[in-house]
Amino acid sequence: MSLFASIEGLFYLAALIAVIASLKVVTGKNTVHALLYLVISLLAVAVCFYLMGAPFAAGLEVIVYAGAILVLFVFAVMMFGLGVDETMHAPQSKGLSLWFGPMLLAALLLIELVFVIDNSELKLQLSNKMVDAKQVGILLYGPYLLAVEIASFLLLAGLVAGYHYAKPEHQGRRL
Amino acid sequence: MTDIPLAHVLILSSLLFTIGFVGVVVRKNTLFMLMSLEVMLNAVGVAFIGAGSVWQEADGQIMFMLILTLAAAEVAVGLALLIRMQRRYRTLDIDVLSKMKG
Amino acid sequence: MNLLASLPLYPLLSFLVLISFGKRLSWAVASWLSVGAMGLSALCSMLLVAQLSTSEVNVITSHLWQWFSVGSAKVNVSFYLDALSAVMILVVTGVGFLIHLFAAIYMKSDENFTRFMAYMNLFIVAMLVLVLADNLVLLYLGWEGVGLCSFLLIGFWYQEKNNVLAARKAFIVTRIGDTAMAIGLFLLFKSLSSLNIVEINQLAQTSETFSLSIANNEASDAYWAALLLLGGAVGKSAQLPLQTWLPDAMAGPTPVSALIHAATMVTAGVYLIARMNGVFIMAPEVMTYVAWLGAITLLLAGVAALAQTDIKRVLAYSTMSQIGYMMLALGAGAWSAGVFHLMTHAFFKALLFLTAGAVILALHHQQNLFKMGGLLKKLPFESALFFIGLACLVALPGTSGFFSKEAIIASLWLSPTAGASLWWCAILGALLTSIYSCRLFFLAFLGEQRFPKDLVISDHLETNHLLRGALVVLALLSLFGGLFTIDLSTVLPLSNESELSPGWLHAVAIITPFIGIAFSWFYFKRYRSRDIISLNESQSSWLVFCRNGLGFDVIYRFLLVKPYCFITQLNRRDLFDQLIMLSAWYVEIWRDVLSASQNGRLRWFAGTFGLSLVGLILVVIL
Amino acid sequence: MMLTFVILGLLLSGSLAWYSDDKPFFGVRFQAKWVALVAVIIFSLIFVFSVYLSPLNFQTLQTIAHVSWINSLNINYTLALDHLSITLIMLTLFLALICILVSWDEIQEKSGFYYFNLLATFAGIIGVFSAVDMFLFFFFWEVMLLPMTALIAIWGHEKRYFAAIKFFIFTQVSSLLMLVAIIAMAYIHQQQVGDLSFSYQDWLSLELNNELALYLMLGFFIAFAVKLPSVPFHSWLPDAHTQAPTAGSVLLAGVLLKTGAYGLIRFVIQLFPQASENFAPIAVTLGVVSILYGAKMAFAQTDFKRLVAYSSISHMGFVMLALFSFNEIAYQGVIVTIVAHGLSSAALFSLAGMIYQRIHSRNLTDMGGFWQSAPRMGGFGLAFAAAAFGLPGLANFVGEFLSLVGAYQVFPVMVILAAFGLIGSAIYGMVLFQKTFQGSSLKTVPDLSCRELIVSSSLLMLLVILGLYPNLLLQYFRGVIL
Repeated sequence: MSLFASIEGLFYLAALIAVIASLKVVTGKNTVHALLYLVISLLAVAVCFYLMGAPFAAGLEVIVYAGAILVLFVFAVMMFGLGVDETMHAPQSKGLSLWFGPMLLAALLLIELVFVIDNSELKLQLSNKMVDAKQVGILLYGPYLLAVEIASFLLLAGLVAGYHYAKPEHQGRRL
Repeated sequence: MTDIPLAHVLILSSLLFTIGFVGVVVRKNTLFMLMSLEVMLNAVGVAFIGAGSVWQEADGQIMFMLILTLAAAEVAVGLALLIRMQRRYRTLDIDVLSKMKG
Repeated sequence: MNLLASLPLYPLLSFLVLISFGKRLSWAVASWLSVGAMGLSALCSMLLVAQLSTSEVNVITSHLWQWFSVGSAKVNVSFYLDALSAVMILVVTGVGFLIHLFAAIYMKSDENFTRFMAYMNLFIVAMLVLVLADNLVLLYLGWEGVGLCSFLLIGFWYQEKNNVLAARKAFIVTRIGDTAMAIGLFLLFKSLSSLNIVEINQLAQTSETFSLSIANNEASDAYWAALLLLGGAVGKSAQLPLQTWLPDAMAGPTPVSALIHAATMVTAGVYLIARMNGVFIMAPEVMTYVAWLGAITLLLAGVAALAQTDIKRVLAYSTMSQIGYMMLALGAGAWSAGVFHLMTHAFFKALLFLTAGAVILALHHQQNLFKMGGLLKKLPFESALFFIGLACLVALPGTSGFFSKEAIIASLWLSPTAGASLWWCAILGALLTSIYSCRLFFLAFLGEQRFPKDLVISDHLETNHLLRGALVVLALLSLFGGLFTIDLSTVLPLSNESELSPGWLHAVAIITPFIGIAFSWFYFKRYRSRDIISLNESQSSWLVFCRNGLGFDVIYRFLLVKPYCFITQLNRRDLFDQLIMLSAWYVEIWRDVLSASQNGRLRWFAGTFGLSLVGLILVVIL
Repeated sequence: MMLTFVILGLLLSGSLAWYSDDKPFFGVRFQAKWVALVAVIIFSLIFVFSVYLSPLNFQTLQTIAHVSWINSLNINYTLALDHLSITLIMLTLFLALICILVSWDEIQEKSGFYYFNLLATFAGIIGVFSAVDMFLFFFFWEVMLLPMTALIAIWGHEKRYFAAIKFFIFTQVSSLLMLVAIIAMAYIHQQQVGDLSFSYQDWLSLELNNELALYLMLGFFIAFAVKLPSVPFHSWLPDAHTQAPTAGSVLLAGVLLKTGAYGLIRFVIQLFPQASENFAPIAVTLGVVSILYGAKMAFAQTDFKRLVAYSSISHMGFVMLALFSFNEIAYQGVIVTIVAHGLSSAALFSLAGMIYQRIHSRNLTDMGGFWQSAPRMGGFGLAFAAAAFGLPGLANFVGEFLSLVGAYQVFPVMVILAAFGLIGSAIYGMVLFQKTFQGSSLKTVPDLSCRELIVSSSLLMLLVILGLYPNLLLQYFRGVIL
């Protein structure tokens, strides 16, 4: 039990949960279930963030990701009224054949990534000191000011585009 | 000092990333593709936070925040497009949208 | 404009008028025009020959204009008349006139009569240019001109596919010889820097390098030049190995066969060799080749003539064999004998062809010997003429053929370039000649008639005096042409004396035709028998082989024609084009591949993205 | 300035023809063809008279126009003439008349634009034959190319786009090589003399080392060998010829190919005498291969125009063979061959056009026995086919004979091989003539009209005159030593 009591133990547990939940997201049939799994995945990652000494990021993850973005998803799902059905018209090709290629590709990618990480002989360890919100804030509004401005423009653009596209078609000219 | 090596964090990030990637490639449902994208973005966030934590710098978290903004904007636009698609084609099958072929 | 230059002018003018007005001219106008032009020409040539024989000079020349110049050598359009060309123009215009006269009546009912006469006139023009040319290039002009006319006249009835093919064959086969001759001209010009015939003949003797071989084993320029000229002569004169076109050329109207393929054009090769005697003398090996080619052709054609069923084809092979005699004479160095035989042969062969034509016309275009028979009674006049012609052909003593052929045979035995074996060939050839002549005569004129009894024989000869006159003149010429003495000593080198040869040679030569006749009298008994109503052509494979020209056609078809056609067909799409289009194909492939990758599927794009990521990392790792 | 006047005049009257087609002026309905015809006649007369009245001795190049154009690069508008270019320009102008006459009834659609393109091509070709500033030369080279492509692509037959693009790519790629060589030469001039120069006369005095000269020579050589065309660069020609409208084929065979021969004479051989002499064995081999290959390919064709196109390749092989023999006799042969082939192939293509108008097919299997119903056409067909296979008495024979005699002095074995082309030419000539005019009559066709008679007989007359009196042409090319 000491494994789980320690920070490392918690980290690996959260990581396991995140991976499993993500797998369920990707393979799920039911949209709502998948969304819920996504929430779990995000929360697990948030735990990881906290354990890695980034409480501010963990907070943002929970509030913005799990809180706001996922709500958007939920709204969208509600608008479509999607149930179990993944796609309405395209006949779903079941079985492994559809999965085989991408899985192979992904496996290759993973092997390569792991190989790279393994071979680069990273002897670094995470530190347990927190990087608190104050440090983040100073940096954010100091050297990264421009990035913040750009990000805000991006958000604005996202807002405008989201509004424009989601508008009922008959109101404006066709795209 | 915790005993979590950076390598493990990066492996976690790679795992999540690959899972997300598989989702994007395999799923036909655009909604699921968007969710897989979220997973992938998240994976990148993990890597950044891990790196920030190693060197005790706040830059990693700032990068994460920028990714977050990106994700938010992307989801906003993506879902709006999804709604548009659902209206026009009555389906969320991404393969229906293949008019931009060469 | 002097007399010599006007010689080809009349037929040329007549040709131009006939060809430009075409069918608008009536038969009378067209025939008067063409035959009249020929008559004028014949008259002129007689005047010229008279001039030549009386005057002191041996040569009449006429310079018209300078055609072009090859370096320092001028190529003129000039005519040159000496004893040799005098013989030729007499034959060409004289026999030509008679044949024109015959043709005007023979072809009267043909709808393209004017075109026919125009070609005949054009042929005479070309032939005169050939004969009178003072340089080899002008001679080549005439040479090709007669070839073209021959082509046009063989294919005169061009609606028949066979005639078209025969015409094409004649043109292309002779063209092969012509090409050899053209290369010969290049060689002569390179080594002697002249194209003038007289100059070449002189230079060939005097030039030091011309007949010298460069190295020990290498042949001299003279050897090659003579050989290449021989190539041209062989093509035109239907000698081995380019003889195959002549029998097929019989597809043309009969006057054409008489004029072109018996009397004049085919002897052009003989004329060429005689004309270029200076070159040939410098290459004794080639003289021997000439003799042997002549001898072999003479025998093969004689054998082939034995098996023919078509009256005109018998005569065609006989022509080939007689030209073989001329070649033999030239090769043996008996220049005047060869030219003399050329002349007499022109007379009697024209007579034979024209009479055959009259017979064919009388029998409504029946050419098959096995469907004739018994014509002696029905067509006595034609029979008599034909008999005279054949008598000349087999060289019965007293006829013109006798004189010329004896002269040839006599010169062979002791000739340095011929010899005894060629003499025996010539004797054997004479034997063959008499046998096939007898066979021909028996089949056509003796025996029982084998054509339908109710066939109405239309005999133009009985009714048309002009036609009759023309043939009678030819018959007289054939009989007594041997009495003309032609003195070619100014032009051609003298042949070696024949007095030294053993006396029995003459006896053998004179007796040979009679042996042949006696042999055939018994051997072809069936053919002259009055009891046999129908004769079947023998179909034994040996005879069919001979009938088809001893297989040369087949060999050429498999060795030359088929491979050429095959290669062209194989490469009809043009290999180089295909190679160049490969690059276009390559670009197209890539276009297809790349545009196929742009399939518009988002997931596909994402997959490719991942794939390239994998590849990229792989590159970085390795 | 009169040459400039002719070139500009042709361009302007082309535009006028385009503009005025089918428009009423003072109650008269103008037709482009009349405008074009009158313009070509007028400018031909102007050219002929001004050359004959000119006091200049055209034995050597005489500059007749010199205007500076792009000063910074020392590019000038310079035109010069000698007997070679005068001969070729006269051939061009004569064939321009033929072209207009053969397209008289054939072109019904967009005829204004058609005649504009036609005249523009002629203007470009005349420019090519007279420009001595290499930049200007290249400019005219392109000017003649574009309207020609348009002629094929707009008024051609069924596969016209393919043919036009093929033609365009071949010419363009090869002329790019030439452009590189031109620029390189200008820079070499700068290095040796001190200033950039595109002038041909300036370049003649440059001294190049062997290797450099070889590469530059190849740049020019390939451009002109494609245009000539020589095997293995020939394959645009059959397609372009076959698909082009009649006048386009006449133009291509009659003059455009001659720009290749002209370039070889003027630029390749004179600018790089040493390099081309070293290169001669290869060039001569290419020539011989072209002769034999062209003749062989011509025999295999069933398309009338394609057959004639391959025969052109065969004939231009003689030009290549003779040119690289560096022999005065052969050079005279080249001149006669160029002119004679211009006339005879133009004649055969016009004939193809006449037949096409009657039976709407170019396929030899659809033809046969036309002599029956059209004896005049048959006669001309025979004469033109005879010219193609080099019957003595017609101009082609003189050209081939002189070429071969001259070349034989230098390359005997090659000439003997080339002489086999004479047999090949007889074969395809006979096939062409017999399949068209002999055999059983499949169709009855009307005989030649008056206009067609003018076209055919003027071509035949020139062929016969040059065949029997080639001194008319050759007197200007005596004593030229390459």
